[in-house]
Parts: sequence; C-alpha cells; structure tokens
Amino acid sequence: MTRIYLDYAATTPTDPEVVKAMLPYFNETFGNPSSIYSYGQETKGAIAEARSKVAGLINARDEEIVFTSGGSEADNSAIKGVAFANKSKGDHIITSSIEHHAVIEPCKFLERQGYKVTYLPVDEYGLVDPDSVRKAITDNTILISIMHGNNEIGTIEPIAEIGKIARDAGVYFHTDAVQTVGHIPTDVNELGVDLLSMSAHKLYGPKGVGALYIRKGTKLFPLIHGGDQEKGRRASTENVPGIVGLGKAVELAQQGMTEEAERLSFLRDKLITGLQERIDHSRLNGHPVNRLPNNVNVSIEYIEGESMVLNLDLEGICCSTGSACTSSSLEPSHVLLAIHLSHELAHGSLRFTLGKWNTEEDIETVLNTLPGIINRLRAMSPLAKKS
Amino acid sequence: MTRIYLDYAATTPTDPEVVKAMLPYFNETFGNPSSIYSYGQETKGAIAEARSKVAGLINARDEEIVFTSGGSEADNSAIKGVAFANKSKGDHIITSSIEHHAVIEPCKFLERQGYKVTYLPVDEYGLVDPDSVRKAITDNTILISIMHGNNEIGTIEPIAEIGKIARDAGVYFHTDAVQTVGHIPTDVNELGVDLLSMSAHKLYGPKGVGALYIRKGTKLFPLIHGGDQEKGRRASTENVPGIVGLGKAVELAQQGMTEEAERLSFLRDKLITGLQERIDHSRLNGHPVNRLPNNVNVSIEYIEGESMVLNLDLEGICCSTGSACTSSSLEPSHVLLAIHLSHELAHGSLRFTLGKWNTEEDIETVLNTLPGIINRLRAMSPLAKKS
Amino acid sequence: MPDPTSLYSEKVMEHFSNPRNVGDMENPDGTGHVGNPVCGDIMELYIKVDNNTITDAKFKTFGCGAAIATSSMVTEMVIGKTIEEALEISNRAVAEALGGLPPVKMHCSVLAEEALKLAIDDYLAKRDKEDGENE
Amino acid sequence: MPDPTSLYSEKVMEHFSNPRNVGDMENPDGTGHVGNPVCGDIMELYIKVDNNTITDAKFKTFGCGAAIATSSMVTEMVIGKTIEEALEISNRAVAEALGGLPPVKMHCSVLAEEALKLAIDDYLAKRDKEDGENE
Ligand SMILES: Cc1ncc(COP(=O)(O)O)c(C=O)c1O
Ligand SMILES: Cc1ncc(COP(=O)(O)O)c(C=O)c1O
Repeated sequence: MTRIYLDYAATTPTDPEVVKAMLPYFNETFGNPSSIYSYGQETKGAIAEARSKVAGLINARDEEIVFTSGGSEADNSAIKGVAFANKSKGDHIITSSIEHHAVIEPCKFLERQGYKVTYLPVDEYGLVDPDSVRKAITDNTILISIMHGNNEIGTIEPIAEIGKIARDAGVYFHTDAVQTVGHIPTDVNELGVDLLSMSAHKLYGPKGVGALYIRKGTKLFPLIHGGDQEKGRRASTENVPGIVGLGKAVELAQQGMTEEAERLSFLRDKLITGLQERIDHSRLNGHPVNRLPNNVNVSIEYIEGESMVLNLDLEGICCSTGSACTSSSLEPSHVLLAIHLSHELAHGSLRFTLGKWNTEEDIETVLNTLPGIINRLRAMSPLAKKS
Repeated sequence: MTRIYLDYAATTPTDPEVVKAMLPYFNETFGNPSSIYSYGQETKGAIAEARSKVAGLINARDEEIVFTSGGSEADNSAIKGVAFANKSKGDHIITSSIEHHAVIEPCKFLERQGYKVTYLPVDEYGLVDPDSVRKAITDNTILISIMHGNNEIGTIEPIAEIGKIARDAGVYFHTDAVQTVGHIPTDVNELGVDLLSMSAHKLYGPKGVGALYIRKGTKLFPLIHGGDQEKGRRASTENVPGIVGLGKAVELAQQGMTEEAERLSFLRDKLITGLQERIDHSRLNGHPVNRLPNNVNVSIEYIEGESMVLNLDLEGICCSTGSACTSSSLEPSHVLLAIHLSHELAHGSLRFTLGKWNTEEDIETVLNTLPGIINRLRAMSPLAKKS
Repeated sequence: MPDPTSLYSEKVMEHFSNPRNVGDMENPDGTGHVGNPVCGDIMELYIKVDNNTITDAKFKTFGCGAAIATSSMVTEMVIGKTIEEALEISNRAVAEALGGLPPVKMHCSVLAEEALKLAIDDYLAKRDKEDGENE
Repeated sequence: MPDPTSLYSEKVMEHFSNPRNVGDMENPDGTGHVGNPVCGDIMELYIKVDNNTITDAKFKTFGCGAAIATSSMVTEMVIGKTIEEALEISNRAVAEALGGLPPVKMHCSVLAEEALKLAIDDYLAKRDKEDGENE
C-alpha cells in the first residue's frame, strides 16, 4: 500500500536535495565553526551562507537571524527573552487564544512569574481583530505576539495591520511564522514585526533547527547562555548540517513559492468542495479565504476524530485531528474551542495539510475513502441516531 | 596534504555508522512522533530506543533522560531550571571557576536576577577540593554544579566525593559531563549526581543534539515551554534523526570504551613525553594523572597560541589554544588563569585532543613539526630574547 | 510487549477494526450510559439477561480507538457471564484482555467498566421494581 | 571579499607565513614598544632614520597571526617614507594593505600604528635631545 501523507503541517519529509546538501557537514567538513584553522572556518562560511539565504527569504539583514533548535525555541526566546530584558519597562504581554503551545506555555510561565498576559479572543473564523489589539495595549505592554498562520485551522492573521499598531504604540511585536515561512510571503518589513519564528521541518528542512529573526535594536536576553556563538545571542556549537539544511530548504522554497502555493490552493479547494459535497453534517473550520494554501480542517458531526484518523491510517492516509486523543488532558484543541466549536465538533475534527508530493489522485483517494469510514463510525455512534 | 585532526574536544566528525543510522529518518520514517498514525508511531519507537541506549550508558532509567539541542541547552536547563523552580527554598548556587561557559554564563545571568553564586577556586592542576564544596554550602544552597572532565586542561574532578557531600546536605548536584560521556565511565549513581549534561557531537554523534539526565524527583522548570514532548520537560518536535544519531553514537561508544580509552591514553602520554623532551621552556597544564584519556594541554613560553595554531594548520594539523585569539575579549582562557598560569603562559597554550582516527604516526608528525614552528616564532618574539 | 511502532496493541486494532456487538438493542434488560461530549467519549451499553446470566450485549460508542475497542471487548467478555461474575470485571481486566492500553487511554477502560456497571445496576433496579410490583 | 573559509585574508596569511623585516636592530634611531602579556600582544618596532627618511625598520612580536602580519606590513610600509609621511599611516591603512582584518583583530592594527608612532616619537625625542646637546 502506498501511503498518502496529508499531515505536512505536523512535519514535512526532508527534501532529498536538502539531505544531500547536509551530508558533507557530518564528517567531511565537520569542524567547529569557532575554530581558527581551516576545518573550522569552512563550516563558518557554510553557516554564513545559510544565514544569507534565510535573511533573504524574509527580507531581513543577515545579522538579524539567530539559528535555534526549532520553532519552539524561537518562540520561547522571543517571548521570555523580551519579557526578562524589558521588565523595567513593563510587565504586560498581549497574545491570542489560538497561538501554538510554544507561545501559550511561555506566556503561562511568565504569568506564574508575575507578568500579566492578555489572551485576545478570535472570531468564528479564527481572526484576531486588530482593533482589539489596539485596545488591549497599556503603558505596561512590552510585547505583542500574534501568529502569522494558524497550524490547525489555517487562518492567516492580519499581521501587517497589527504591526502598524504595535509600531505606533512602541511595543515589540513577535509573530510565530512557523506555518508560513517558505509557503506564503513573509517580509518582516511589510509585516512590521520585530521578531519572527520559523522552523526548518515545516518547509522540507530537517527537524531540530529553526531561526528567530530579531530586528536590529530589539532588546532581549538569550535563552541559552554560554559561548559566543550567534554573536552571543544563542550559545552552543552550531548545528552545522541542520543550519545548512535550513538554508537549502529556504532556497528551494523561495524558487517555486508562488506556483506551489497556487497548486496547493487548487488541491485544497478541491478537497474542501469534495468533502462538502459528499459528507453531510460537516463544516469547514478556519477562514474560507484568508487561509494557508495547504490547510483543510473540517468537523464531522457525531463521530470522534481519532477513530477517523486511525481508520484512514489503516487505508494508508495520514492526517490529524484536534481531538484530545493523545494528549494527557481530555480537552480538545484550544483553537477549535476558541472559534466557538462545541466540544463534540471539536472532538470530531480532521485536519488534512497538503504538500509538495501530493497529487490530485491523492485528493480523489481521500474523497473516495472517507465517506465509508464516516458511515461505519456513525453507525456505531450513540449521537448519530439522535439526528 | 592529509589533515591530522587533533581537536576532538571541540567537536568530532560524525561516525559514518551514525550517519547511516540517521539517514532513514530524514524522509523515509519522517513522521512527527506525536502523530497517532503509523508514520508517527515509528519515529516514536526510534526515540524510545535511543533513550534506552543513552540511559543504559549512564545507568539511568529511560524516563530520566530528556533530549536537548546540545550540551549548552542541557546545562542551561539544569541550572536555570533548578534555580527558578526552587527559589522558595533558596537562592545560592555553588560552581567552580573552571566550568564551561554554558555553566558560567547561566550562573552570571542568575546573579543579575538576584541569585548568589559561589565560584570555587581550583588548585594548580585544576582540581576542585571537595572540602571547599562542603564549606560553601549554606542553608540557602539549592544547587551545586561541578563539571566531570574539563574541556581545556582535561582534569577529571572528584565528582563521586562531591556527590556524597551534596547528598548529605540535601542539595541538587549537576555535572557537565559533555567531555566524559562515552569516553570514561559516567554512572550517575556512582557519581551521585541528580543532573548530568551530555552532547552528541563530542562522542561521534551529530551536532545539535544532546541530553540532560534528570534524577526522578528532581524539581526543575523546563527551559523550552510548549508541547507535551519529553513528558512536558522539553517542548518542540523531536529532532528524530539527531536523537537516533545520539543513540547510535552512544551504542558505539559503549562497545569499545575501555580499549579506546587505553589506546588514547597511550597516544596522549607519548605526545606529552615527546613534547617535554623536544621543547624546552614548556609545561603541561592540567592534572598529570586524573586526566581525560585524550587531552594534552601545554604552555609554550615566549610565544602566543594562535600563531602556533595557524602555523600547525598550514602544516595540516588541527588543534586549539586557550589564547584570546577569536574571542572579542582580549582575555585568555578563564580555566588557564584559574590554575594560576601567568597571562603570558595562558596566551601561549596549545591543546591537542585525540580521537578515534588518530594513529601513532599522527603523534610523530606533531612531534616532528612543532619544534620548527616554535623556533621560528621564538626568533620573532620580543620575550624570548629576555630568557 | 507493546509494539513501539503503533499507538495500540494488535488486539486493540483488531477490535477497533472489527468491533463485536455493535448496535442498538430492542427492549434491553439493562442500559448503561457514560461519558459526555466534553471529554470526547460517550458509551452506551445494552444487556439482555436471562436467568441471572447475560445472554447478549450491544454497544454504541462515540470516541477514540481505545473507546471503541474497550466497548467491543467488554461486551464480548460479559456475554455468558452471571451478573455476579460480570460485576467482577474490572477496567484492568478489559485493558489486559486487549493486550494493554497506552497510559493516556486507561480512562477508556474505566468508562467501559462504568458502562457495564450502570447497565447491570439498571437491570437490577428494573428487576427489583418488577419484583416489587409482583409482590 | 573576505574568504569565508579562512579567518584571515590571503595577504595576512602571506605576511604571517613570510614576515618581512623580522629581528633586532643594532643602534636603532627609534624604538617603539607596545602591548603587554595580559592582552596577549607585544610589539617592538625599530627604525633607522637618515635625513628625515626611514631607511630601515625591524620588528619583534609576541602575538597572534594578525599581530605578526600587521607588524610585518607596517615595517614594509614605512621603509622609504619621510617622518611626516610615516606619521600619517593609520591603523586602517595597515589593515587595508593586508586585505582587511576580522573585526576582533582590528586592535592589532592599532597596536602596529601605535608601535610606529612610539618609534617615531622616540626618534624625535632623541634628535631633539641631541639638538639640545649640540646647542
Ligand atoms: C505554529 C507553530 N509554532 C511553533 C511550532 C513549534 O515548532 P517546533 O516543533 O520546530 O519546535 C509549530 C509546530 O510544531 C507550529 O506549527
Ligand atoms: C564541557 C563542555 N560543556 C558544554 C559544552 C557545550 O556543548 P554544545 O556545544 O553541544 O552546546 C561543551 C562544548 O562545547 C563542553 O566542552
């Protein structure tokens, strides 16, 4: 059975070209970039090249890019780093109720340390109202963190508008762009952000590497203290193969971004329409238009998400759900609850996220496979009979 | 020109077998370990296997191992994690004056946050006196952090003795074992440590991955907040290839550890003796006996380290120095100053660290090459004429 | 030994893929209803009792793979048992019969046990009531 | 463009490997001594002056690659220059003549400039003293 992977938002396979670019840095050009002999200097050059590529993609300067171990570290560095370094200026942070855990949990940690955090609500499509940001700003606000594209429901937030508000108020603005970098334009100046997080494994790069954009002049403490690496902003021997991989992934992403986004949007819409046609008692989650090109998120009434995911897996289709399934809490996705879905619908959600290697046939297969599964599960459901 | 690499303490090439073990996890078995379908579960299994290997090497339980992005993150997690989580118990930390920057800098950060840190002196060989640890403990002491093997001068610290003292006093004890894990025995129970840091790229694993051992019951906050990964102790999509690589590296290290340590000790002593015979006005730094099997650190009078390193590089030999060379401060190594070396001798240090692929011929080559370089540089030195 | 490449044991997947005794039951002697949409699992369990022995059991479940498998397993386990024997079936026994459950899924086996107990309680209450009416 | 695979430019490495004008000088007309072991760089610069023109220069240096290369370069640059011309040699000029230096190494070019200035000062002081004696 060939597997159909439709969970690219969870992680992407590393592009073979990326792996190829990384390979020499494991044991040929393997020196420590801090070393002064040529073995070391060669890896330093490779890092500089990757840095330029990443900076280029988001219209930043090379020295504004700090490599991290992934999106979560970038988010933690931005949020805790700004909070700790600007304590004397204020103790208030504004974020949204649909952020990734890598943003929410650092905020909760800071609350326990005495900071105040406003979690802005979103509308039924998952949009943050820029006006609500403006209203939430106080004299004590030191940071606003609103994600660029939501990883669950695919909604793209009005970052540029919020960026203007933040700039006017003189408040640092961070965006978690883990789901957008390499997929849709992410120009730090157009978006008006001071900090931006990205993660390689969401754009066909390797797991365990990411980057934080830090606008020149932004005051923040490092999360990992130690050596002089990354100009003292992030200690630790550089993950050279990983960084080279991120650079290569960014290069590949930049090459065909517009075409790929169009291709994926077409497949996405085909899947959305097909599901609406073939499955009654279902609804699309997230914004119908301001939406990541690769994201389809639907709630199927009367049945639970994990059981659908498992059945699809048995048919060779990989996707995910916002159901509580594997988390130790029994709560479904906070994002789905934030857009006012009932618990039942939140537990009954399915997310398909498309990528490079998906074809129209994949979509057909899903559309042909899913209705049978749903019928079988609905026949088992004590909720369905009540409809 | 074939290069002779003698800087294994800075970083090791990744063993080809390790790279081979990693490769399938880039784009064959690439699923997110948190996913419930089989693609994801397969990577979860791979992580569990690596965790067992790491736990096995240090005699820990699987669930006491948390994977990190390297040694620096492990050190930061241990030190800041314990400090923040145990604030109500006390605000005093004890460490030594020869720790790696990844330990010293978090301590300095904590000092700026109001904590008190004692930096214990060491003797001329770089040894911490366990009795000085005992005396430094107060009612407010919450953490002791003393490294296992020093990365510059190779001195092995009396960790087991200090472990007993920490246990008796009921104080958490962390050791930075980045230079020892996989090279000499590092049994967490024999050492009596509650926290232990390691880094894959120091034992022929990949850069960008490491681990922190956390003894069951130890109270500490995560450094990277977010998702549920690593049982909530370290968020972020797992670096699956990196973790698999660390597991493989640990497996290989364990297989031939005793023999390799003996082989390296022999080469090390050959180099030390040879240098003493052929180069006058030089001295060995670090402990003559309690010493990492692969570490040779010498100070050469009248000349500066970087110029020696560069000349050796021109002859194809890679090594390092404790001179200020590439750091932005003009200060030489704090470790060399801590063992009471004069500035001149500290600037004139050379470190050769041996590894898997070194042979007796490599040692001969160094012994034949270095004297000429030293003579040439001494002829240029305004200090030499004064001797 | 749990298979590290799968969330669930083979037995769980087998019951999940081919659940036994799914469906409604006409005039059940006892009905157990547990769970709610908030926690994501709802189970309904029906039993037929004849001469103090459970002769049939059916279930309907809204829930994850473990919820479906434990429902299926518990119905299979109770059929043929006396009321007293059935009351001794613990959630651990259900989980064990399935070759184990992941720790985060043990609550499903608890639900299955509860649904069974409630169905038996329902049967006993009805019987007592009938007995009372017959007096 | 700096070579990203090397800490230093080719020119620096060339001067480092084959430094010009190394050594002591008998009866120098001026001596400049800068630096100390604490910061890891010590330079001694000697000049011979004839008719207001620097006719020879020698150096001895304890220091890193950049320290040696800047010493070598500055001796090469001053030979043949008048005192006034030599005083105009800035640290930037030395660094540029070497094809640039890494930022953390610019201080070496400063040391080279200082050593030269001190050697010239020394020469001028001696000359003034001699002039005074001759009066
Ligand atoms: C929006 C968003 N932010 C942050 C992260 C965390 O990234 P990483 O797993 O690389 O730490 C993810 C993905 O896991 C994400 O989708
Ligand atoms: C003793 C010691 N601790 C910590 C580290 C930091 O490890 P990493 O570079 O993996 O962050 C190193 C090496 O750089 C080291 O030698």
